Amino acid sequence: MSLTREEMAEIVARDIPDGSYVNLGIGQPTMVASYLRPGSGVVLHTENGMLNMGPVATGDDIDPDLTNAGKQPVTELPGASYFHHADSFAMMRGGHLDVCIMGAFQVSAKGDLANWSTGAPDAIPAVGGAMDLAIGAKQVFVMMSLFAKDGKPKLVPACTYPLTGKACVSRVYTDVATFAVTPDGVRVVETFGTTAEELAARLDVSLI
Amino acid sequence: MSLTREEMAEIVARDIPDGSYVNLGIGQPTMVASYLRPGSGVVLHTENGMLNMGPVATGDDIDPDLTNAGKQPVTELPGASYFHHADSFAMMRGGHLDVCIMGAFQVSAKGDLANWSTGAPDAIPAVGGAMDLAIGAKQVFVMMSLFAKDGKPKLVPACTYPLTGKACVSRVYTDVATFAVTPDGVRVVETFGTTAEELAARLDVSLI
Amino acid sequence: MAALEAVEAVQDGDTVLVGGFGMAGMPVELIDALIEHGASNLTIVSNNAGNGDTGLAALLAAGRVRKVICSFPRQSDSWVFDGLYRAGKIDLELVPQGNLAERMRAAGAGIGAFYSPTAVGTPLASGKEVRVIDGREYLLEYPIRGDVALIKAHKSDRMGNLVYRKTARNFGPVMATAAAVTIAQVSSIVDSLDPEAVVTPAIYVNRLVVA
Amino acid sequence: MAALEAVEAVQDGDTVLVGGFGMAGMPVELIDALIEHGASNLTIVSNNAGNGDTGLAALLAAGRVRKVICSFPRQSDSWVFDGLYRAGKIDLELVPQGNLAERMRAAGAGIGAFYSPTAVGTPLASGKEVRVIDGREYLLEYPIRGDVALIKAHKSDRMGNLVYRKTARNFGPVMATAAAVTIAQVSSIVDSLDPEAVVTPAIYVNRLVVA
Repeated sequence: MSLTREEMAEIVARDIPDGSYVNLGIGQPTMVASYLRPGSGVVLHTENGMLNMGPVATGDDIDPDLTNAGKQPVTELPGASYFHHADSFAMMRGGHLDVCIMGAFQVSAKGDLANWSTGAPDAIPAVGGAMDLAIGAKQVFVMMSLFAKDGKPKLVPACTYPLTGKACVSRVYTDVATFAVTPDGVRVVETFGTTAEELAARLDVSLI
Repeated sequence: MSLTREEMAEIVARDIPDGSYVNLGIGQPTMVASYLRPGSGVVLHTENGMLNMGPVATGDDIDPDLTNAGKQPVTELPGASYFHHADSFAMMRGGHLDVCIMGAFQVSAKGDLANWSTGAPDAIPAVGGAMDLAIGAKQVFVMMSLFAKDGKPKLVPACTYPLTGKACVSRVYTDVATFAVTPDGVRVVETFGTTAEELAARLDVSLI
Repeated sequence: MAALEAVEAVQDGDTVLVGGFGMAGMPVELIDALIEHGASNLTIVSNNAGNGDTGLAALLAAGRVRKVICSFPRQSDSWVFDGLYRAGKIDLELVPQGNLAERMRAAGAGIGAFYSPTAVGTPLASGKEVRVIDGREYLLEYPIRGDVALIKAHKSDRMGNLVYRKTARNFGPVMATAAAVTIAQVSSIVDSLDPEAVVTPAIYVNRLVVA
Repeated sequence: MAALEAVEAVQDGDTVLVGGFGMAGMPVELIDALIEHGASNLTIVSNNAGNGDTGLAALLAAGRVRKVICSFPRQSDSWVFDGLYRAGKIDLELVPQGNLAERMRAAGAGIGAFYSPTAVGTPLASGKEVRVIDGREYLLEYPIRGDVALIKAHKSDRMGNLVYRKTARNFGPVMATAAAVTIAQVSSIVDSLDPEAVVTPAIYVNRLVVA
């Protein structure tokens, strides 16, 4: 059985070392927060200027001055701190975050990431902090389905979509397998409802 | 009569526009603070990380955590703010200070400043914030005696001492005259106990 | 000072830095005053390019903006920008969010240019100088300066020292350093602030508007 | 954590960033521990090069430092440094104070290098790349990274968020970002700090010593 999005989020959460400073990208990566073990000491960074971000705010806790990078209202945990955008991205670009988790359109065998533009000629381009995040964290984890709706693999020999960052992804969490991007190639860490052999047959990327 | 150091400080203070943000260099420029008109709204910056610095601290007001750039204990005025060194020098380098007042060994006709090293071969070099201050403020005022103890002029066609900054001085306040350094040359603004003609005879710099 | 009087600092053709990340920290009253003021042919530097029909979107809709420098113009409710862009009526310089902040910081800090690792190997590297430093590639990035910055803070004292509220701080402190004239919209002006907790020192603030 | 245990992070040959401007913000207890620890062949980055016979001066006197990177080594009471320097027993890299701070900031902020207008046309420009940007000359400056930073703050919370006191803040916040391991000496560890007033977020602090 392939994984649900919730199960993927749980597996990612399990792989985040205790005490890590982590940035969760907009969309699916946000779900990882729900599966962090209480007491893990994981601290969430949001690039709009905060450390120790808490869960999404509801009801009376909603404060328009306290949002995450997806502009959703969030809450503050004890030990929080606020800082401006230049300081926030300095924190990121300077390699101080342990893990950043992002979605992707494609990841290449060398760890190139494409997640900001499909390159469609009539699209309005928008990048936000994706390129800064991609090259800033010590490790970049990608969460995505392994195959697009049309069946094409999203783990590819080389990205055909415009890049977000070069050689920046270290792990790829998908619904059917988890991959580690290593200097020696792409390694299958774990499979879900399939086998490494079956995956190898469907991918153009050599697996080790 | 040539001016005393106190009189020089008073003249410099008079030329600082109300509401200016000002950095007073170590030594003689520090004396300017005593002559700022109460209510002038002049705000003093100290490069070790403070705006709205007050007078030198005495007695019980001495706090080892509150010093000026000369490491003297000072006080805090209402409206003060503290910031770290990178922010303090960004403020300076970014051109946000209106006036910086410094001493000098030499100033050239083009406004080059030499005030950090006599170039003596056995001297231990030390620069501090002088080079950052020289190029950072909107205007740099120099306070110095016009002639060295050996009688040599310190306002020169070109500095023979190592430079602190190029073409950065706008005014030179001395014991016998005040000069403005302009794109057209050095202009005598005011003389004290001498005349522009007498000064012209003693200087190698053309005066306009 | 009244908002309309404050924004008279903006002239036709100016580059205006506008704070905010979404609505948090957005100086809505100053933008409304700018629309009323009527300055045109503006370049707007802001993280987004307007939401819905108010604020920045209304300024765009009024035809006052010739260029937007931002990181994320496309949002679910950015129909005003989208329409102008598709009609070829507005220019866009797309800048990664961190480079946007750092380029304004450089402007405020007197840095001539800097090498950033962000966007290397991407389409946004196009035309930029590449330099390898210690084996890593970087792009040369230049400062972004504003003629005027419009920002929103929480409180100020009478001198203009500012504190912000939570993530509404975002671009305000950086933009305040990067513009020739900074106009801050604040909720209130108080007698004093803790000097240790001031985020934007008064030297960076030229005009205060309570709104 | 005990100071001696904390400074075991320092290894022979390391670059150590040491906070303080004169005595304000000087992490005296950490320096004393470093002397006791015995690490040698160090490069010290600090604004000054020691005063009197204690602190940094004692570290130098113990022969543990091969190089000092600073802006102002020569002071009325810097006889230890003066003697070593004149005897050719210590190297000196003299860096203008603002470039010193900005180069450490660049290290912490992931900036590969930057163009600074400071020191153009002076002897300290020697060997540096010059670039003209918008008609003004700049020098190319590279980051200064530390293996370890020793800083002094006022208070921390249990996570390691820091606040400072007055001008003792000076180099601490910048050095904390620029070192692989940051050790902060604080007067006390408190239950909570105002999130709006935190100066150094805990992400930059690895070890806390109450002294």
